[in-house]
Amino acid sequence: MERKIGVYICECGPNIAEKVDIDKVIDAVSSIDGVAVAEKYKLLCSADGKKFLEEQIKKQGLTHLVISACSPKDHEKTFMEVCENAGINPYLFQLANIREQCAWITDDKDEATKKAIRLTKAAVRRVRYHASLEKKEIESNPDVLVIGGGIAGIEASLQLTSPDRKVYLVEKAPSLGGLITNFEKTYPSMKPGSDSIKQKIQDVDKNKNIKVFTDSGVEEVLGFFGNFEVKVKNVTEEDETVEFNVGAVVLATGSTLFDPEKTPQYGYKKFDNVLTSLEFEKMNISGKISLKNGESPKSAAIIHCVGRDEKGYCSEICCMYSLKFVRYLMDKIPDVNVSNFYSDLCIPGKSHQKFYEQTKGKNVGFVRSSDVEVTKKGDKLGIQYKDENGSKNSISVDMVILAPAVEPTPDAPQLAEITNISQGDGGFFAEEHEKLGPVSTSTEGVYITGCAQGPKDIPSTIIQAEAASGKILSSLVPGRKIEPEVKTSHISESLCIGCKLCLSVCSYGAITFDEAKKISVVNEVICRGCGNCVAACPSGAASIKHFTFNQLYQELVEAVQ
Amino acid sequence: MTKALMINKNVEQGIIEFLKFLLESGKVKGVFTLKKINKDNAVAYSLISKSSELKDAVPFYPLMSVNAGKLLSRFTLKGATTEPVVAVVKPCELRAFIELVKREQGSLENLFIISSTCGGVYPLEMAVDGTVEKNLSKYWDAVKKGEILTDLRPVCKSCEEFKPYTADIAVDLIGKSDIDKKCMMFLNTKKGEELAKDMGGEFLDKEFDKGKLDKFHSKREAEKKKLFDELETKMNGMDGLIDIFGKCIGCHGCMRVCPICYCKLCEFESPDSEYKPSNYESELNKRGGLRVPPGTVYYQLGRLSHISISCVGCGACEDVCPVDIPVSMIFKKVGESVQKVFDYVPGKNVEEEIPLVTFEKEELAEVED
Amino acid sequence: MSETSLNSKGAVISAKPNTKEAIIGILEKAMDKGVFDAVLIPMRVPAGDSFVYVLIKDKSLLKDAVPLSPVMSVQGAHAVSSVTRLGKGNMKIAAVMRSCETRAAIELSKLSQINLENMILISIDCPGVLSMSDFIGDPKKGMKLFDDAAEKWDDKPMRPVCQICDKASMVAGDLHIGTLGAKKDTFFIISNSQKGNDVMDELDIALKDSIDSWQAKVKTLSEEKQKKRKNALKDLKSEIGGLDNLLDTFSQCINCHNCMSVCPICYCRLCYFDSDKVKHPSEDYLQRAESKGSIRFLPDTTLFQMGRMMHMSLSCVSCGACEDACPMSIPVAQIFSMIADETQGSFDYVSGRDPNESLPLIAYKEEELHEVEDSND
Amino acid sequence: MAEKFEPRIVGFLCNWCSYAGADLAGTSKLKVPSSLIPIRVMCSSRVDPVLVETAFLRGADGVLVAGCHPGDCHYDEGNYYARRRFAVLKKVVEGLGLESDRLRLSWISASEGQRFADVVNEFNEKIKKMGANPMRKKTSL
Amino acid sequence: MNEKDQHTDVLIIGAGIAGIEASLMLSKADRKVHLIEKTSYTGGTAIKFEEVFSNMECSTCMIAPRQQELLQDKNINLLTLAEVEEVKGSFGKFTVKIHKKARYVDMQNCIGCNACFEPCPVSLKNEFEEGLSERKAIYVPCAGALPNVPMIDTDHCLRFNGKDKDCKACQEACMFEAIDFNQKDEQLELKVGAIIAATGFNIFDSKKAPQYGYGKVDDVYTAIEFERLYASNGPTEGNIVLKSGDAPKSAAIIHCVGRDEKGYCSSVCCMYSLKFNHYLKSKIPEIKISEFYTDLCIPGKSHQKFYEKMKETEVDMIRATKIEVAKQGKEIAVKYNNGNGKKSNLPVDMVILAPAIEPRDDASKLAKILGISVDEYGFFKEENPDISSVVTSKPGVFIAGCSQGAKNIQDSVSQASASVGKALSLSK
Repeated sequence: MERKIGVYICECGPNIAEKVDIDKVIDAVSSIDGVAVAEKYKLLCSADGKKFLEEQIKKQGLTHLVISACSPKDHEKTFMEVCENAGINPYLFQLANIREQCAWITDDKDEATKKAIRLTKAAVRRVRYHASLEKKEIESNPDVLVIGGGIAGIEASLQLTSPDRKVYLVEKAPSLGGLITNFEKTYPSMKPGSDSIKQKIQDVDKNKNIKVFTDSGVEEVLGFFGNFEVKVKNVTEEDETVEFNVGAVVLATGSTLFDPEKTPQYGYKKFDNVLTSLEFEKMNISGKISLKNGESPKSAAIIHCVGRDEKGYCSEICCMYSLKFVRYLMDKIPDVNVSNFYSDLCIPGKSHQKFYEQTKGKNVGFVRSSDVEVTKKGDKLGIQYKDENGSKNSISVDMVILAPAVEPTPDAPQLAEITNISQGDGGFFAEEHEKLGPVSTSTEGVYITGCAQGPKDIPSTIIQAEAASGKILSSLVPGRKIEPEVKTSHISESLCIGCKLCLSVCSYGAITFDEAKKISVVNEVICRGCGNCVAACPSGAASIKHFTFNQLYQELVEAVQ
Repeated sequence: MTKALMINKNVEQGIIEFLKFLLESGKVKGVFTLKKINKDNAVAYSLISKSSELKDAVPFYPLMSVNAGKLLSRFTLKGATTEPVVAVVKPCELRAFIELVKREQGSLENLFIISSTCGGVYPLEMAVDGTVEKNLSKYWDAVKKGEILTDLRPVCKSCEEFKPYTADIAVDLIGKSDIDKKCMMFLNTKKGEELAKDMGGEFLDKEFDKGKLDKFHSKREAEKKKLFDELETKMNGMDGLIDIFGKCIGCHGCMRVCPICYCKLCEFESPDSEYKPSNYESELNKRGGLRVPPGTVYYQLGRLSHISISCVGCGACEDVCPVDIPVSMIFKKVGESVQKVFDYVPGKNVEEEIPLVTFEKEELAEVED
Repeated sequence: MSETSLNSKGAVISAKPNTKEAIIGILEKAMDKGVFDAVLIPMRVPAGDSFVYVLIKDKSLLKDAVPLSPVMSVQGAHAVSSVTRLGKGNMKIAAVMRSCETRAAIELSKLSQINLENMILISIDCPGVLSMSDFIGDPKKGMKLFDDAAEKWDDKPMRPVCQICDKASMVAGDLHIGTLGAKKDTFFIISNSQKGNDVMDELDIALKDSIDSWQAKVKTLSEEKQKKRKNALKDLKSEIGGLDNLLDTFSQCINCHNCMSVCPICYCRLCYFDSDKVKHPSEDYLQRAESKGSIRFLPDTTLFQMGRMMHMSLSCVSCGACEDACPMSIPVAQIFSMIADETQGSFDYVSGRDPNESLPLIAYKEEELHEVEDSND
Repeated sequence: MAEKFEPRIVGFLCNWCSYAGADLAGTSKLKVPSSLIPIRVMCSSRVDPVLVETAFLRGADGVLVAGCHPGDCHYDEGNYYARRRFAVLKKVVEGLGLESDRLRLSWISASEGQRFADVVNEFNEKIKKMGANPMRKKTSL
Repeated sequence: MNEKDQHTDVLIIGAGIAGIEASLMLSKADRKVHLIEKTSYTGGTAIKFEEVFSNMECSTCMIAPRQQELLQDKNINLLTLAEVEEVKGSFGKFTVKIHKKARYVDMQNCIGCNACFEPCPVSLKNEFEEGLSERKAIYVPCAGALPNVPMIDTDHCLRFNGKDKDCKACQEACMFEAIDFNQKDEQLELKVGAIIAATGFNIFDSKKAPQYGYGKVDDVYTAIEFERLYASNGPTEGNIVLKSGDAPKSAAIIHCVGRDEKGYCSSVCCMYSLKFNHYLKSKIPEIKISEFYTDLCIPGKSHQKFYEKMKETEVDMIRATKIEVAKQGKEIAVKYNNGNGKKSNLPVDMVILAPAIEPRDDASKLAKILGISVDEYGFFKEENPDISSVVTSKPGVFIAGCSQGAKNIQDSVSQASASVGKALSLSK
């Protein structure tokens, strides 16, 4: 088909008109082969301007459009819409930025004009090699797989389910609830923890749109956003695997505690009455805080930051639950003496400091200390430590409660592999972006919540569960198709030799390897169009739509003219 | 009677004069000819648009670094030249181009061809150490005498198609003792006449000196018989072929420089020709050992079957063979036998259909951005 | 890689009646015992004027094998790739190659062009090879020339790039045959991998002998070569370096791309520089001619050479195949070898040294290469 | 040569940081030499070194590749790969004794309008000192 | 709730990072969004930062693409210079009255060329730049602000404050008839189904803690002021300089300014103070830095790593109490008690304060309008953190970001997504 390129130069009021001799630009381009019309207009982005363009495209029967005006960041979209309205493919258009990067950066009109000519010519050259690109639409499955039946998983499931959306909730334990079932109370509200979760578990059981698998693990997750194929295996009855499809996956697999045996100085498992925080929660919820010999302790020490040095991060919640433990002890044993051994008190957030103030009291000590060591002292436990000024001290207590660091569950690496996401700092699941993508991951459609993403308290965990649901509710609407990126990479089947270089540099796992054909294949649903694979491919088998070699080549040829 | 234009100058100077005129008069925007490209007299085809650059042109230099037919095809592959261009090429290069045009790999539109009767060229390796340069006078003496120079390439010594069939303008060199002083250009076509119009010099009605050419032809014929016989003894049957191609290192250089091999991806480099492990295993079970990579002879025979009908015997393949296999002589021999069957002279006439079309025209379309 | 403890010990093998036959003897034994099912090894062609790689299953054919061929007609890695590119297959195959071929094979395995799973790479101390052209002319003379030179470890008749090769004894594969520093009528077998150890076990050859004398000789030899190489490359750079020299050097190039097609590392199905990307419409060429007065046609020879450097120099093993195949005798191999030193050097990467060393361009460190950022300040 | 030398600089700018930085230089009305012709790519990792070589051999007096600062890549890690490729490119060009100073890699963020201006000015001056790219005149490339 | 007559549109208050996130998500869900913003620009406080911890990512590069997306999103109706005046109705059927101040610059016609600034006769301190640079009476807060459309500050514009009723310098400079003195404030009525309040925060006024010398001693800066000093699009193009114009040789960063007064830990100060240490070192490598803190609060998986990286730069971490800042000759004296109660005095060139995060001054007013409650500190109050921190006592009204409590960007974004999640799941 014959090419009819229309070139329109925007005066942008005085902004371009005063700095660029637009008529010269028009002269320079109108002679180029394929240019059917070259004109100027006072303000193309204005309502009139857009109308004018639309009419021109129709009247002149243009096949391609070049506009020399402002930055694509401002009006590329605007003019692409004009193209669509006028009935030509929006990608058969190129915008030359002769304002921000020409008119506005020099006072020398001659210079600016020269550059404007080169930019416009480059755009004309380029547009000749543009191809029509069509939006793709893909059927998507609205159902969701939630891995982990703790507070986060339950919260997410409840929020996601609806008559037109099934949720599959997979828990490896025999029952739902997770850690929180062991908590008598949760800070700072000091409301009953286990009760609130019981209520939620009932809601889950009642809900016929939530399918719960307990004693089960996820074996396999294949596919991509909107179209995942899942295999779930029940661990009690072997070889009982269930398969189903979902559109998104939520990882809410929680965390576990650092093993204090790795830090022998705290005497864990060496001496009686040295407990971990979880053991203490369990003892407490059982109704009675008592020593091995059945008596209730007269004094207790809570040691913070157990394993922090080993792990290399602050677990965020230990200070607060240690304070909660003080409350537990005071409630059950009014005259008990409690000493907290800590390095820095980390109690961020609006209500926490108040909680701390209210917990302080005459029987409650806060010792800023280092080099803490637990020893046996007769029938008591001795605590040796260095105080703030570095001088050695020691006290003796009946009971020692350790606050071990929060760490990822042992199956985190396996889950990461199955769901094709990576592990970040501390081995926790890595979020897509530290700031803007806390619950999404490098694999679209796979979300992470709660302590699986990093140490956090219950409110933050719930927030992330809600956040992940929000992401899914907004992007995976039942009955709606997904529209993947249009400007994606493509790998020529006949040119690809299967060296996998493209595969190794893709940050999104968008490229897979066809073992039968021995070639790489781009999954255009996952591809985000950075073009990294294109530069990585030595044989030019990989190309990226709208930034093809030829399109860039045309621009650069003009640039060096 | 054809028209002819005579310039009283050494034949190469005359042509250069003419080319200058064409550029300066704006009749063409580009001249495509052999040119010395550096102080060491390296010669290569060049696309010239400033007449001053013509000073280093050597239109009839006895060397074929690359078959110009392939180059003209590359030049017009994406469509006919947008500006008029004149090309000075050798007969076999012209014929190669014609064959490519028949296969839609190039276009004659807007393109003017000057060619000559050809005395043959020296082997490429002689260009490496500047021997060609040293042997120029020797070459021209032979041409003027209408003799065959011994140290030319075998294919050239045995070439009978040394006439510039479809050139717009033809120059006769063979057996012309006066080419030092005279440059006679035969205007074979309307295009040729158009081009020559307004050029200084005298226009006369003249014909090729048939006698001299026939004599030369018979000399070449004799030489060819000799060479073919030699080859015959070497390649008797499959074993002979295996012997000859045994040292082939599979670089496929012959294919790459062959003007007729225009495929984007050679069948013998495509996935289909790759051996799977299972192929190797079954082969090894048949015979105890297998040459790797396999298919050397298969490749040569395959290429023969693909191109022999159009082989113009330009000799480019033999020039680049790192292991001195007499590729071009073999292809010439087989080629001629095939061509005889259809009494087809490749590239002699652009209208003439290719007797058999053995290849895909449009493959790998998706490769293009 | 060669510096691992694996090859700190080896086995001293008797070279009777001669090294060649002793090696073949071991290969036969291994095939008998089923240690491997086939051997990939150079062999003289029927006409006797060249050598090619042959995959041998019938061990009786082994007797005509030539572990150290006088020329490198086909780069061994090409052969290995041809056999395993599409899968490891069911045969255990031993490939007897030169060090540079072994290293090329390892590079190709990183590029998924070779599957090493069922391969056992056996390298041999390499005295270099003759250039194709020197040999082809008179194979008999060539053969003799090579044997004498190899005997005396004299590199003068060998290809220029072999003369400055400092990795002729680099152990990168599974097993290595060391002739340097060995007592009369013996040679060493050095294992460089678990695979290698296993093979030796199955052959009941204990890796218990010291290889110090080999290591010592290799060390001195490669140090010599390194010196030689340094100077040679310095001269080369002054010869071909700089725009004008470079253009002169490549002025003879006829774009046959033989260098690319014989290069073991150039594994692409269709070279970028043969693809549509470099085929431009006539106006593009005319414009270029217009702006310069004239252009060589085809243009972009330098782009091809530099582009190839960009694409493969990080994996270049300096095997010299390209130079051998160049009809215009351009010193391609030496030039690429020189560039390879530069590019590989900037990542302390040695091509083919270690199968587990990741290719530089598919890895990165967050803190590195700051010298190339804003390299103009 | 008599006529004033005006460098021709090709600038491959990544869409998210450097191109935005260049725009900001514009909106802030900073002075930037007109010698640079920006070519927008989505990520510096799209810049195929062969494309840079092409520009260089076609006579570009300078080629600037600009992307997000390390760690800021919109596509997570593209610029790290870009940097490695550029390093190889530099070595090739240096190794052949060509003017590798004509190639420059810079990190310019979306808020660094001033930096963009400075980088281009500096580069432009440098190129002016170096003079025209001799490739421009060579007929046998 | 599935009644037919419920509105599906959503009102979002505050176009900061949380508001933007929520808007884009809702738009993606095909909801129409009314995003109202008090100021003339989007991006909130985060666009004042040059880099954000702990990856030191460029803040503009991070946010600008989203601001662009926001402006080009057909589902999002951005109303700048607008505030909520009244909210009636209940979840699913709210009726909201908006007061939209006139910008006096037409959003459609203006193309952002800024030609109108230069001729304006008035110039005054630029609040966006924390008064560190000047602006005109018609202005955009900083280069690159989005939407890139100026506004007229009627308090200072001569035409509006009556000093020169005939001044139309800007109007004459504008070639697009974009400047319209006759624009009037508008009263809008919106019908929405849900409301998300993400109005962000103020920082504690350091003058209220006089011991730190802010406002009395030169070269004592607040965190935000310092961010602008370092910003490459800020008043000094990112050059950290003293009033005298030369670069500081030493600096003190003081944590927890106003913590005692407020009674809570603002949770981000330790981290951004460490970031400041990086700012300073990157511009002035040889500078000597001391950080004064009581408890180091760097929770989370990535933050300690950052802290340790910063320690390598030889920052002097001083655990201190009773900190006082006073002028001392050319320098500034930082007096303090160290860990074991010993008095010390450290002279420095520059002091940077890390003030507490506090609710916006109009938070409780807005809360009243929305019918939600505020906690004892004045932050919007969630109904019950154990159930959800984004749900308020008023059904259909959700809260996100620092208006609910001090938090970092990550947590603000999480809350924004969470509020969307709640809004969508409760109205599905």
